[in-house]
Amino acid sequence: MATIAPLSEAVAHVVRDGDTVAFEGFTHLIPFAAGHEVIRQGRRDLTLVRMTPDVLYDQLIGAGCARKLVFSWGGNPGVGSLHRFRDAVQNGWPRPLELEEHSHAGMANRYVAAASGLPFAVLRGYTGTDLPAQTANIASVTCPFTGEVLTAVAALELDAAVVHAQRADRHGNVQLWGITGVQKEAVLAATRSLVTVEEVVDELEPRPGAVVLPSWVVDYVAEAPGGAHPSYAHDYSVRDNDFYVAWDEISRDRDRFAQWLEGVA
Amino acid sequence: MATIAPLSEAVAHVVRDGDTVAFEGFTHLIPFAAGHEVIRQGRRDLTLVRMTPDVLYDQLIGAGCARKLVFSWGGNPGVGSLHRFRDAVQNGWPRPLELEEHSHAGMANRYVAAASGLPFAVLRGYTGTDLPAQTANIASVTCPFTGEVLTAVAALELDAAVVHAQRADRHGNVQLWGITGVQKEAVLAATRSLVTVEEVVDELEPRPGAVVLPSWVVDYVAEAPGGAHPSYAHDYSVRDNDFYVAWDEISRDRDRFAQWLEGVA
Amino acid sequence: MNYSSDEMMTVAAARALRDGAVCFVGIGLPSTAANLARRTHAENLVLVYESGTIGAKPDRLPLSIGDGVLADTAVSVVGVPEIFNYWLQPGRIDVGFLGAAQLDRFGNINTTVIGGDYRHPGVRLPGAGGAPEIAASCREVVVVVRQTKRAFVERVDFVTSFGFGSGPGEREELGLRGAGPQLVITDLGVLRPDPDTRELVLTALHPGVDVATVRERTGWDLRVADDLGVGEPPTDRELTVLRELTR
Amino acid sequence: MNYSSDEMMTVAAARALRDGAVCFVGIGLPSTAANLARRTHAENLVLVYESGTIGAKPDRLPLSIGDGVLADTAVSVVGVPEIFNYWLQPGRIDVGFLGAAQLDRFGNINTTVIGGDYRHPGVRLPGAGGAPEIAASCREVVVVVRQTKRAFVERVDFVTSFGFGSGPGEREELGLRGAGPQLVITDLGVLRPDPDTRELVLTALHPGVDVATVRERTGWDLRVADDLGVGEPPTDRELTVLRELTR
Repeated sequence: MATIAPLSEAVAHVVRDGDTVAFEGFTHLIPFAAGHEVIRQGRRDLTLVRMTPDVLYDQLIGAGCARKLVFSWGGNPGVGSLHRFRDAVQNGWPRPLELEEHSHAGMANRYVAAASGLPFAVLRGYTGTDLPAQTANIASVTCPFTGEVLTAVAALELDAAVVHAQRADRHGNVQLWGITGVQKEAVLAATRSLVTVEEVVDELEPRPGAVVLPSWVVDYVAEAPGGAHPSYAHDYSVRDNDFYVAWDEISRDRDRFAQWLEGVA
Repeated sequence: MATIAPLSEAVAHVVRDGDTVAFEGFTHLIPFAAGHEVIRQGRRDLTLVRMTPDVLYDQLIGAGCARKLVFSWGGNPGVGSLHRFRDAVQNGWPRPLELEEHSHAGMANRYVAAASGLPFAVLRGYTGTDLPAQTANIASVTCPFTGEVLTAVAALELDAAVVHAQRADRHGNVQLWGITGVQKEAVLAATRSLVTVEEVVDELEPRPGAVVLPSWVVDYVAEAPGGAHPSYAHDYSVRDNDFYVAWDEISRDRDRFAQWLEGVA
Repeated sequence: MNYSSDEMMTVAAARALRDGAVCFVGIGLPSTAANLARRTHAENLVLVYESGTIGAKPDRLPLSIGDGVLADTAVSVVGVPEIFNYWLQPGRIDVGFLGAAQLDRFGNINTTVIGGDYRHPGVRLPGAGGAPEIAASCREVVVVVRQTKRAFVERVDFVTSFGFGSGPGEREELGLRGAGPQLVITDLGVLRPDPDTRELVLTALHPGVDVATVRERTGWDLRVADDLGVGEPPTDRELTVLRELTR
Repeated sequence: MNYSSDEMMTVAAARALRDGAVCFVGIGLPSTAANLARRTHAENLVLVYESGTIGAKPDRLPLSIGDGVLADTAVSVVGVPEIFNYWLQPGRIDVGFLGAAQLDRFGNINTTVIGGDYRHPGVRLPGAGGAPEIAASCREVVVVVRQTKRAFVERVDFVTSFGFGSGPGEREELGLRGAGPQLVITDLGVLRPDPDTRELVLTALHPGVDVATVRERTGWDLRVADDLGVGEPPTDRELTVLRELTR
């Protein structure tokens, strides 16, 4: 049964120094509020995992929380590059950032394998690319029926998963809809999980396209209205595209970024 | 784009002698009307595939349409055994029935592999049981990362899939809800597909829990109101439990069954 | 109140489910027992059906694994591949509830064929369904089955679902993660695996049943626990709720 | 009407999409082109986005791959694992639309690193996203990219998405099922792979562009097709719809 707790308490329980942790969200429902709380709590040595690390991850990396990034596409969607991410990779500032890089299909299947309690997943992927040479987590596997050689990716087991959703009920059952990404898989792949929600309601009335996470696979639920800003929560808020554009300016310069960071603390 | 056609025409296009064909449905939405049309059209040598072959498959087997059954649980749910199935297996009547037998988890993953364009799927399954000794479609596979040995099942590629759904729109997009089983996977695993529906509507208004199959992965849609009877279509009809009980009597005796069969033709 | 041995069996099975447990439920007796438990001592029991319904709270007894009442009252309805891959396989389920046509000394279950050989069976049964992976992956398995000499055999004719194989260490060697059949509830009493030998041992009798009857209806030389207990008869409340459910 | 070379490129890309095709769309120029096509000659174009939206009919240009308008107008919204496993991987998609930071003579694409080595790159780019499997599994791939000497290189610094490797037969050997990059649309013209050598060849110029300019902005010794064509300029309708979309 999920515990409903204040955000700071929930983050303290779920995200610990040295964790392999995913803050998932595919443009939609990105758990910014929880990520900022991680910055405030001064977490260090995190292996950050996400298919689409974007502005939130740029912030976590710039704040020095991360030791490593496991990802498949790192950019500011619709704007351009992530400058804190680039600065860490190209200049080791504020600290070196180790990379483990995949394709979306590979990452998605790595989550699926972990959510399924399997050590690996099979796909047609990465073939002919230079990606497999850069990580031990991509290998090949032979079909025992046809002899065909396919790609295997290692399960992506997480210490912690943090996602944002529209609603939870008072028992801690969570409901999210719109573009639902790999949030369910991330929660099921994690030892500990936290879901921040727009609101806690008495009853989750059924919604078309909704994914529901039963309370008993979620550890903490925290109310964080607007907690996906500047990303959005379908039917609750719209994406703040101006912020994404502004971030390009804020993040280009270390001092300017430091100023922004002070505002979070 | 799916073609919307009368049931007899659609069945004639989709189900052919010698086909490997699944009429899927997990208690709910079983495509009885389409199955009866297959009996009327006198199809022969079918390899019938289904996780839960029940009364419809008892009828198809008793009518002599099937050469082989690929399945994981064959019974009359809540009632008992399938007498035409037993008669075929134990006595070869009206013709011998070859069996290929799996667990539900194995069958579900075989559908997933085929729907995914992969030759096999990996699971933790069948371990320690006598099932793998009876088929070549269960094997083992070693994780290239951990060395752990897991179970592999061969993809279940179908010539044809037939399912029943609540609604389609005039473009042939299909919507089903309630217990949705493996219907999506079966359609995606098949070269040809037919969906019978309770009704064709102008617009598919979104429904909680609905699975939607886009028109371009469906070959034929046929209107068949009540076409799941004696099973049910959630929000359209209720299960005719009395028929399932009555079937036990009808199917026990070859003559009594023959009488029933005349009523179908 | 008077009660039948089947009612005693169902009540005993329901009592085996602790409040808050997550239970993978097959149709028939297991479903009746789980729904009884939810209405008596285990209000927060989570029912998971292989049709893909998670956390169903049916207001009547579902008539099949795919009864519409399960979808209507579930916290979440998922597809069949997902229920096996994301929910059963990783070991998220506390208790798997299984029936059996044959059950042997080491808790192996047969629901496939009896007599003859596999290709020419004496009796063809429905087959495996979800059972092999339920038996493998749930934290523990509870088997509910009427006790007859035909059903309780020295060695099953076909291993549909693996219990303890032929003794200690085999589950571990096969890499099975769940603890296997920890409890067998019959219309006569309760059997549990000996912690050392993994052989099923009679550990409790239902009220009014004697050991001789149980041994008579067991196809192997049944061991009896030193501290053999006797179960509590069904309470009036349990019987009332059960009869309400099944009428 | 006057138009820019970017507008010409987008219109040419839109024209490459036949009505009724199923198109896997990345954000940016590909999305603009696909939405333009749907509003002009290809009303029944099916747009699939990697965020899981199938058959979206956005009434404005989506601002990101996960724009809410995609979910609101889609025929079906599925999870990200499903979009890759059930929809892209089996070869159900007719056309994959890709961009590129670097594109080489044999249609290989780099969106990972430029200069230096992988661990110490000159420029770190966003990475692969969905592209490697889009390039592998779609029936054909259309690349839309501005033509510059920096982008059009003899050999990409890093193969993020496989085109034809270093020539004929390699896709087949690797078991890739899609036909690979069949069309490259730039702001200057159109390139197609030579059927024999698989080398990208200039097959058409946009109106007002000459071969010398294209060769100047190509980092290898570009071959020109014997029957070099010249594209039609954007129609007023195409420009009006495009500007409506992007304003």
